[in-house]
This record gives sequence, C-alpha cells and structure tokens, in this order.
Amino acid sequence: MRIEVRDNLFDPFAEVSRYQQQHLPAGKYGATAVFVGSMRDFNQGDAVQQMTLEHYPGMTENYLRKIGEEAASRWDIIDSLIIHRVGEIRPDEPIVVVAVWSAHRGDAFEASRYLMEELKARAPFWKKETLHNGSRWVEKNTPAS
Amino acid sequence: MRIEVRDNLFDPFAEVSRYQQQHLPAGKYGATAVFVGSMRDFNQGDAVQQMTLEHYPGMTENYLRKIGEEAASRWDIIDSLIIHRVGEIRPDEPIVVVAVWSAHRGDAFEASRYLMEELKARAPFWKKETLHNGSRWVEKNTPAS
Amino acid sequence: MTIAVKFFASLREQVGTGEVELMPEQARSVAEVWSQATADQPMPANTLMAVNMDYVDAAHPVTDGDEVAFFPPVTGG
Amino acid sequence: MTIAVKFFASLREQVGTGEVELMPEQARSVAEVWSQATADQPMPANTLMAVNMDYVDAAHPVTDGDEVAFFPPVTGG
Repeated sequence: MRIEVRDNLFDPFAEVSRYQQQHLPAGKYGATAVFVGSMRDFNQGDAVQQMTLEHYPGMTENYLRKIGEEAASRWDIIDSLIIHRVGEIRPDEPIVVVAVWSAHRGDAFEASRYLMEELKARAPFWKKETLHNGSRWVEKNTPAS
Repeated sequence: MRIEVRDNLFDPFAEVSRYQQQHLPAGKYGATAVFVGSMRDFNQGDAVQQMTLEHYPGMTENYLRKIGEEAASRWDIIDSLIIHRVGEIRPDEPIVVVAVWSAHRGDAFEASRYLMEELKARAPFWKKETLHNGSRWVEKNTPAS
Repeated sequence: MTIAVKFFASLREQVGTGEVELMPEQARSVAEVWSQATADQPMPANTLMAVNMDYVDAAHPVTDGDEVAFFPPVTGG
Repeated sequence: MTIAVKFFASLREQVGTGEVELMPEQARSVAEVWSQATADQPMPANTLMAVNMDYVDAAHPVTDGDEVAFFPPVTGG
C-alpha cells in the first residue's frame, strides 16, 4: 500500500502503471480498479478558474492509511495506491487517484469505491474555488450517487 | 464511445490516457473509473502457462456496443472505452480495459461495473487455458463478487 | 441462398467443424438447424444460440440468409 | 508543555489564525479549548474536531501536549 499527498501535477495513469510494474507480483492480480477524480471547470453552475486544496499534514496521511487498511481487511486485495493533490490546481488536472489490485473483480471494484467514499467523508482536505468575482470554500462534497 | 477487439498486446493505462487526451472535453469530467482484467498465472488451483481467447467477430463488437449504449442510457456519462484482447495471451498481460468518464463519481463507478458485468455475461468470448499437461476450456466466469 | 451455421469454442471442437451451410428448406427453427447441422447430436444443456448475432432461444424461426450460431457460456473479461 | 490548537480552511479564516497555544490549565475538554482559543466565538454547528489527529467530539478531554484541531466538513477527492 502506498499513500501520497503531492503538491505538484501528476499523471494518474502513468503513476498507476509505474506502481504496478514496480510493486505488483506478475500474474497474481486479475483485476485492477482505478478511480481518478479531476478538477472540473464548473461547479454549482459557476465557472471555476482555479482551486486551492488545503489539508491537515499528518492527519491526512494517517486517515488515508487507516482507510487503506480498512479496505484491506474487508476485501481480498493484493495492493492499493492512493495519491492526492494539494495546493493550487487548475481545471482538468487530476486531484486524486485510487487504485486497487485483486485476484478478483468484485473485491477490486468494491474496495476502490470504499476508498473513494471514505476518503471523501473522512480525509481532512478542503477545496477553495476561485471564481471570476472572488473565491469560496466548497461547503460539502456531493453525495455518493 | 469506442469499442475495440484487439489481437495484440496493449498497455491499458496508456490507452485510457491517450483516449482521454484525444476525445474528452477538458474540464468537463470530474470522475474516471477504469477497470483492467489481466491474465493470472493460476486458475482453479492450476498453473496456467498461456491462454487463447476466441470470439465471434461481429457479434462481439455488436454486444460491446449494445452494453455501452445501455450504460450511457442508465447513467449520466460523458464517454466510455472498451478494449478486449483476443488470440494468444500470456500471464500478466491485460485482457480487457473498461473506462468511463462522467461529471460525478457515482455514475462513473456504477457504469464501469455494469460494463464489466454485462461484458462477462453476454459478450461472446471464450477462454482456453494451456496447462503443463494439456489445455481446457474455461467453463464459466466467476460470479460478480 | 443458404443458412450459415457457426459453432464456437468447445462446441466447435465437439461438433468437429466451425461452420456449415444448410439449405433453407432443411430447418425452420434454431433447434432444427442444430439437428441438421450436427447429425442429431445431443445439444449440451447450457448451449447458447444466436440468429444474426442476437441471442435467441431454440424455438426461434430461421429463414433464408440467416446466420445461426451455437456456443457454450461466454467467458471473456 | 502546552496544548497546540489548529484551525483549518474556512474556520481558520473565520477565527483569524491557523494556530494558537494554550496552557494546559486553561482547558480540560475540546469544547473548552475552542472557547479559550477563539475568545468565546460561537462554534459553527458542523465543526469537526480532532485530538492528536483522530476525530473526537467536543466533550473529549485534552491534556498537556495534545494537538487539538478544528475544521469544517472535509471536501477532498
């Protein structure tokens, strides 16, 4: 399991691919589920020019690890990766990538969904959006579906 | 939506990344859910050396497209990609990649899961495994979870 | 014209051929296509059937120019 | 030693500081930490609280050396 908080742009698919090559045992995983959250250029009907992601250093990593360990205890997974961006972000840039490797697809799908929902519910990150006429804190996340 | 059946090795994450760059409107998708099915080197307790994937040309593509259209009608998705390998495959190589782009994560997660379950249930592909002492057809897919 | 009959995967190996053609007057349903094309071999219980690349059941009618396929449960993905 | 108090995001802006220190005798619970550190500002209803980087409620005790944090609902991912 790897947990990372990054303050610079990353390529989520290249990161997943690299992690897989370096850490996963060849031929053992049959299922890889990946989720990427990206910055949209609109929210709640307004154009968003930029976003600043604040976090609580230390607690953020603790909770990402805790969530990863919970997923590993609930599902039969081989490995997982979470990378989350902080700092200034522009539209279309990735914010988060979550990847889960498992022997079977059910475990991979469900664990990746769990990681994302728990991350959004419990990991201490906060988004502030820059609009054309000022900025605002995002008050709450969208529900799961 | 792109549907492809390929008889050569592909890099699933590079394919998803390239498709995204070429076809997705920047800043409009907030959620990308990707699933990759890979060949394991074991199945039902036996070491598997190689696999041959047969399909029904024409019907396979029709059903992948049908499944993709069903997902697009059920969930609010922006685009989707399905690539499935056929022919001779070695352990650790990707068999299938499914990617769904949406404004919201619930739609992306659920549509990608739907694509995989329906693909496994209805798309005419058949796996034959080569073991050290001969070969066997895989008789049925593992259940969803 | 004719009816094109296809067999895939383990059924292809079992029947001994991947493709045969029937004259339209030889079969009016998918079940009759199977009997004619396989010389009355028993059809495995889990056999799937398609006419013109859509799933159908054994009672489905066939007509001149149809493509009829038989195959075992699918195992892709 | 002291109690380190942190505020994040909109609460940091509202309280006007990101970090203050209290003497341990000033507060025995998270609620008392808030009152002391904010000069009795009202606490927004949806405020989240952590002691030593674990979520707690307002009644949670605090002791010398603790790190206490207040922040709004999280919005990552």
